[in-house]
Amino acid sequence: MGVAVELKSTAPVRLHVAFACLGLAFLIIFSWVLFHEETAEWRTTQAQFARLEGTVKNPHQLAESARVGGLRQIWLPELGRVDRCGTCHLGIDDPAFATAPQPHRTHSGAWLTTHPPDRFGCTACHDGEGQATDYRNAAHQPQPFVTRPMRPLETIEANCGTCHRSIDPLDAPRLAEGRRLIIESGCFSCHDIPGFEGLTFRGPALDSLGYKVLPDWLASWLEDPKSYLEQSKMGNFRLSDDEIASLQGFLLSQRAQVPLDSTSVDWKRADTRNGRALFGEMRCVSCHAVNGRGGTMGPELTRIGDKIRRNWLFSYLKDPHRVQPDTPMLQYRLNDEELRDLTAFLLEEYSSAGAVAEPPPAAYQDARAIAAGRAVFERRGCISCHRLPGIEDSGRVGPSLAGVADRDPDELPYGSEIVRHTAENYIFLKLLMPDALGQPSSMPTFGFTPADAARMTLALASLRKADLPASYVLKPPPPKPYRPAGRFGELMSRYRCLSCHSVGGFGGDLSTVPLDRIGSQLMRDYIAPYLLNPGAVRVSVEARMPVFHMQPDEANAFADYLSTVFLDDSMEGYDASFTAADARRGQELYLQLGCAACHQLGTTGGYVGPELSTTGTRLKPGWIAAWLTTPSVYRPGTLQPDYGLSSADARALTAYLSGLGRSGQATASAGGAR
Amino acid sequence: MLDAIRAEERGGDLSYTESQGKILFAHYCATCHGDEGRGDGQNASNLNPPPPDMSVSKNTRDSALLRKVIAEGSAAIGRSPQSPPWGRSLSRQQIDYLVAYCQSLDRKRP
Amino acid sequence: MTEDRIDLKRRRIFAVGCFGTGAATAGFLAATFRFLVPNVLYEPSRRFDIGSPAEFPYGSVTFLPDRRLYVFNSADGFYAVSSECPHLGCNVRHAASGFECPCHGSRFDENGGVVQGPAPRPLAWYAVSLSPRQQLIVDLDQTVGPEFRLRV
Amino acid sequence: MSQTLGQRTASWLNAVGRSVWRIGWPVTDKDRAAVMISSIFLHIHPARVSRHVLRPSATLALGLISGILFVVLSVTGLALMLYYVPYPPEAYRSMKDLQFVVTFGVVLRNMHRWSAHAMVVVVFLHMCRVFWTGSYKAPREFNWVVGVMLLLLTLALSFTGYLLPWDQLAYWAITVGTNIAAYAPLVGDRLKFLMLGGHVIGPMTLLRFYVLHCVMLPLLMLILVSLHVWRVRKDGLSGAEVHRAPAEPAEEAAGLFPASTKTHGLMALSRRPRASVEARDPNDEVFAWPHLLFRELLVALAVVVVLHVVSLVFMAPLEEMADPTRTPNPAKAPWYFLGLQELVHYSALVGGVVVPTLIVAALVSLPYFDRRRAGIGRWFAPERRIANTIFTVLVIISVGLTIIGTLFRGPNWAWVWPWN
Repeated sequence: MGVAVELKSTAPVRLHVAFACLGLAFLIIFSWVLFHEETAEWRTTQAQFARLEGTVKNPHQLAESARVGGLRQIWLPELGRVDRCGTCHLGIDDPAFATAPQPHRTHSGAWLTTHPPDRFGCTACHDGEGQATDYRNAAHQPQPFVTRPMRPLETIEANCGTCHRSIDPLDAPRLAEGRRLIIESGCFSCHDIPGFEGLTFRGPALDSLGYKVLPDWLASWLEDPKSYLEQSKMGNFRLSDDEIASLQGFLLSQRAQVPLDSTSVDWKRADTRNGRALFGEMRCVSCHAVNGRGGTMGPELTRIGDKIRRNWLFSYLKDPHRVQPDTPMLQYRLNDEELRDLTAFLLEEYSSAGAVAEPPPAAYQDARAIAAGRAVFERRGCISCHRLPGIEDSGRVGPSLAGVADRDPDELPYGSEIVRHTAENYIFLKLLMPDALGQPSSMPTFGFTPADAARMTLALASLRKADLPASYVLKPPPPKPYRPAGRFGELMSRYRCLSCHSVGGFGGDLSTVPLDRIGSQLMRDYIAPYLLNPGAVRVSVEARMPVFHMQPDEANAFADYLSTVFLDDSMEGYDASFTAADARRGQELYLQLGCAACHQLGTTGGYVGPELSTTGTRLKPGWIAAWLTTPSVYRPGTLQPDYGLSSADARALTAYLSGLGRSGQATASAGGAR
Repeated sequence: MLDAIRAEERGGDLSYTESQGKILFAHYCATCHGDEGRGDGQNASNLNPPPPDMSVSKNTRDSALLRKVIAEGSAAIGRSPQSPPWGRSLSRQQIDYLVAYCQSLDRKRP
Repeated sequence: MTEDRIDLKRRRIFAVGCFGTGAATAGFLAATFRFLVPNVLYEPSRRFDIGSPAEFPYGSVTFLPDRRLYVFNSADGFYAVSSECPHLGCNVRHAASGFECPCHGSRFDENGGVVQGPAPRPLAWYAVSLSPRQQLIVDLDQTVGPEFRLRV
Repeated sequence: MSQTLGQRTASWLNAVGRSVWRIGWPVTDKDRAAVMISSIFLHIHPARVSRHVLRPSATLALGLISGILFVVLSVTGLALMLYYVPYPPEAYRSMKDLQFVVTFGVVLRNMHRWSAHAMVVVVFLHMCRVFWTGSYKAPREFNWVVGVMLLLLTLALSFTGYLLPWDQLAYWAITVGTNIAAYAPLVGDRLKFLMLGGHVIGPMTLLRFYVLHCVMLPLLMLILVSLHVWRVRKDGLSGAEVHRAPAEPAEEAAGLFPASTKTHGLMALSRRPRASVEARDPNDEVFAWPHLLFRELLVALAVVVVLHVVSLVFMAPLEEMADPTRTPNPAKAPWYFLGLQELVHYSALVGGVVVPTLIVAALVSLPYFDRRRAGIGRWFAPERRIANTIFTVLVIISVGLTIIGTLFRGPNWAWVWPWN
């Protein structure tokens, strides 16, 4: 009975079997869970590293490796980042793993010294998913649902730009180039671009265009600027024929300023050979390119004869500042004959079809066409780059580019291009072909090369929405404008010194000589003659100081002002009473250090640096000593090497160099020393 | 976009580090050593002894030696003093880039 | 007889099931415990940069509240003393004659040694070093004796 | 004196054990009954159950599975709370932490996620089962209403939990979901404002959803589940009634607890229908221990094993961090609301207000309108052909709409084939 009851009260055998199976299944599946945890990818990687450490010479992290066996993370609450890359990249900070295979290899270069990981982490520069602990999820390659996968090194400089906001960040040449291109192309005239505030881009003034250019040229220019000038900064606005016609009419009706009277000029007597000589002497090519060679500050002149009216050019050369008050062009002192010859030379030499019969400036009267042209002018935002009295600048026509790199890639058009959908690829395509992305665009086609567009994309890709803590942002304050008053101010404005030279960082960078301490650098008696007839200090440099045809009193005024105001007290106090022994020792050093490899002295030596035979009459000893000791302080990126001279050695070299040019003897002895 | 950069800067089969070095080389070195390090810079004719052709020189193999020459000048290894020391003007990072570029020069030719 | 055998078989099968379920459950409990142990810490680094030596004027005592640290720049060098009272962890105050704990009245001398009160140990001293970039580095994992000084 | 220390210790331990478990391992039938009655946890079962309801086909164990899933969800949910920070953007980061650095974190999260989905399905199926077996009829009308509330609670729990990962999926699903709610007449906008704690989904919303998901709704759920189970216990399982022996007098029934005794005492005061008790057939019943408990254990084990496998194989989705400026295309509500979203696509009023209101109203009032006694406790009883047909059609429509919304709707809510 008991057994029967027992059996009756027990679950059937098949349920027991099911129980056993399920129990074992639970055990197995749970073991699987454990196995899953224990075989995480990073554990394998760390084990590999531990093995590798045994084979590497001088592993500095031996002590550290004892602790290997755990996740490592860098927590940066300020940046809102958690980076666990160090979990697998264990050898990242140890030079002993420089040649180890990834992921164990040492970080290249000195980046970890300049950007300590405990302050910057990894993903701030590299992007990727810092929280992940396996290769795939860390987004070494693009992954679904990862907005910013790791950057290849080619584009990593875009991330430099998020913190480094100066125009020319150190060690990021592509970014610097991209930013320079943005400035050159004047992108910020139409777009609000963070980091480029306060910059202005000015195309030529158009208020007297009716007197300035030939109608045919204007039409072809409006149709495609590249047809006249390959390097044109103006993009192709893809205007219709009607728009071109009306715009041409509107622009040619702009005749605010009558050119200076040139009726008294006898053009028949123009001497183009004299014009050519003047063109060379005045070093026009320092700023203007001809046939692809020369500076880029002024307009290219190769086909200027096809474009410009004679009267206007004559008038402009005579007084450029009357025609264009903000031009960087200086005002030469030339008489009317010289101006005539130069004008004739330019128009004859640099035109495609020889002398063209110049049509007289027609009076455009068709009010409707002019109004239509004005409408086009306003609609396409021409005013952003070209001022025109009577038309108000109605703000930027293009959208703001703030946070452009964070735009939703799926919302952006890519035209027919098969590219990965990222904001950067969109920017790149937009720069290259704004009209071909499948949505209407009024952005002109600038015709950038792909490489240039890529660099500009890099620069734009650093425009992120994210707010960085101020302590991470590196942005130098903009230079304070320097505008001296008085006679010196007038002279400086007339000769446009600041187009090429800078004072306190304000001004141009064509010249390698900033004016900040020019008075301590150059002898007073050297400055005036030099301004009257500037020679070449450095043989190999193409852009040179123009010959101003300055008047002697102007040159003296410059010399006086420069050598009393632009002084560096630390150099002025230099004791210049050298002994003969100093000079001798200096001469030895000159040979010993190999100065002659770059500097010419007499007839021997290289021509990388300035010729030195007249140094004593040119440079002040205080400057020479300071310059020789720390050249890169005075001119970052200079080719003058820093030999780490002791002050005694620097003094000896200064003694020797200051002696050069003081007497014929010194020059001769140096020349004979070779 | 990436392709455009790669096409231009990896035209010479250069890595990122090497292409950074190339930019520095063009600024600091090319006047004497030539754009490709062949010893044919515009100032080379003024130098005696002339700069070596780095595309064949064995010395570029030794990165420590290269680093020393760049940082301390050729005089530091007992050669003529014509190649100046750049160690105070360039950062360690920049010298690393230059070393990488110099070492890529002899790779480019079979 | 057969029923007995069936019963025996049933018991064995039942035991297998119990073993599986039991082992897995035990594992589950162990796993729960392991789950509770954090693998990464959201804490400031134990070794950190407190700034350049110039930020600590000569002869000064600087309290870094977020690091719970007194940094001294004394005649013979830099040293760092913890502000955490070894009794129950309150922040000690720097007073004229040393340190005082506001919670339970412990007093310490200038070197952090216990003068009075329930504190069982002197205040901790941490190693200070100079980084390659000339910044002062404090390492909380490295305690030192009161003779420690860093000369800059 | 005669006792050794060992014996005394054993007896002491035995006494301690007995203070906790009054009945030991049951050996006799009496013990088997007593063990069920004396334990608060086991007392939700009767001491003896009808053999017929033990068959899997009777209930498919769907109610049990829902309960097990609720327990699994509570346990995993509690564990996840230890690493979860209900504030953006740390909420999202803690998801990543669970995935990458917390030991077993990813398994737990997966398990919580998949259990939640499974629970919605199982509770729905449980409701279907109850309808198809006609089990909502008297005396179980109110329990059906409680069941409907539990279904709504399950959806609410799943919905509030959906936001917590704070990824794009969560953010936009809740945006769409709360906007469907905003179509409710008169109170819609206020309701949405209250739900979100503002006009848009933000930190306040996350905190609200977190508190609702982790405290309020589970508490409510616990109370309602207790009520539900209690009513099941009191009203009996409908499956047992079908197999009731028709006319045997109660007095002749032999057994440990003669049915007649049940009607005495305080039980006589009970006003509930006594069908289940009066009609009990002792020969038809087996002891809950071990027959019912063992089966429950097996179901629980099976559920746990399946959940583990699913959690190891399938990762719970986690997209980019929520970005209010970037709407994914299409933005979809949680899948169980996609049927509604599909309707909203045609008409906001119909999908957002009329249909959900009608469904809930119909479900709640159903047992009070369908009062015919025929076909209780049998699957698809022929007497209930019309009711079953209507219900089945509605189920197919709602499942179909949900499938369409989930799988066949692509960007801009346009029709896509899932295999394309």
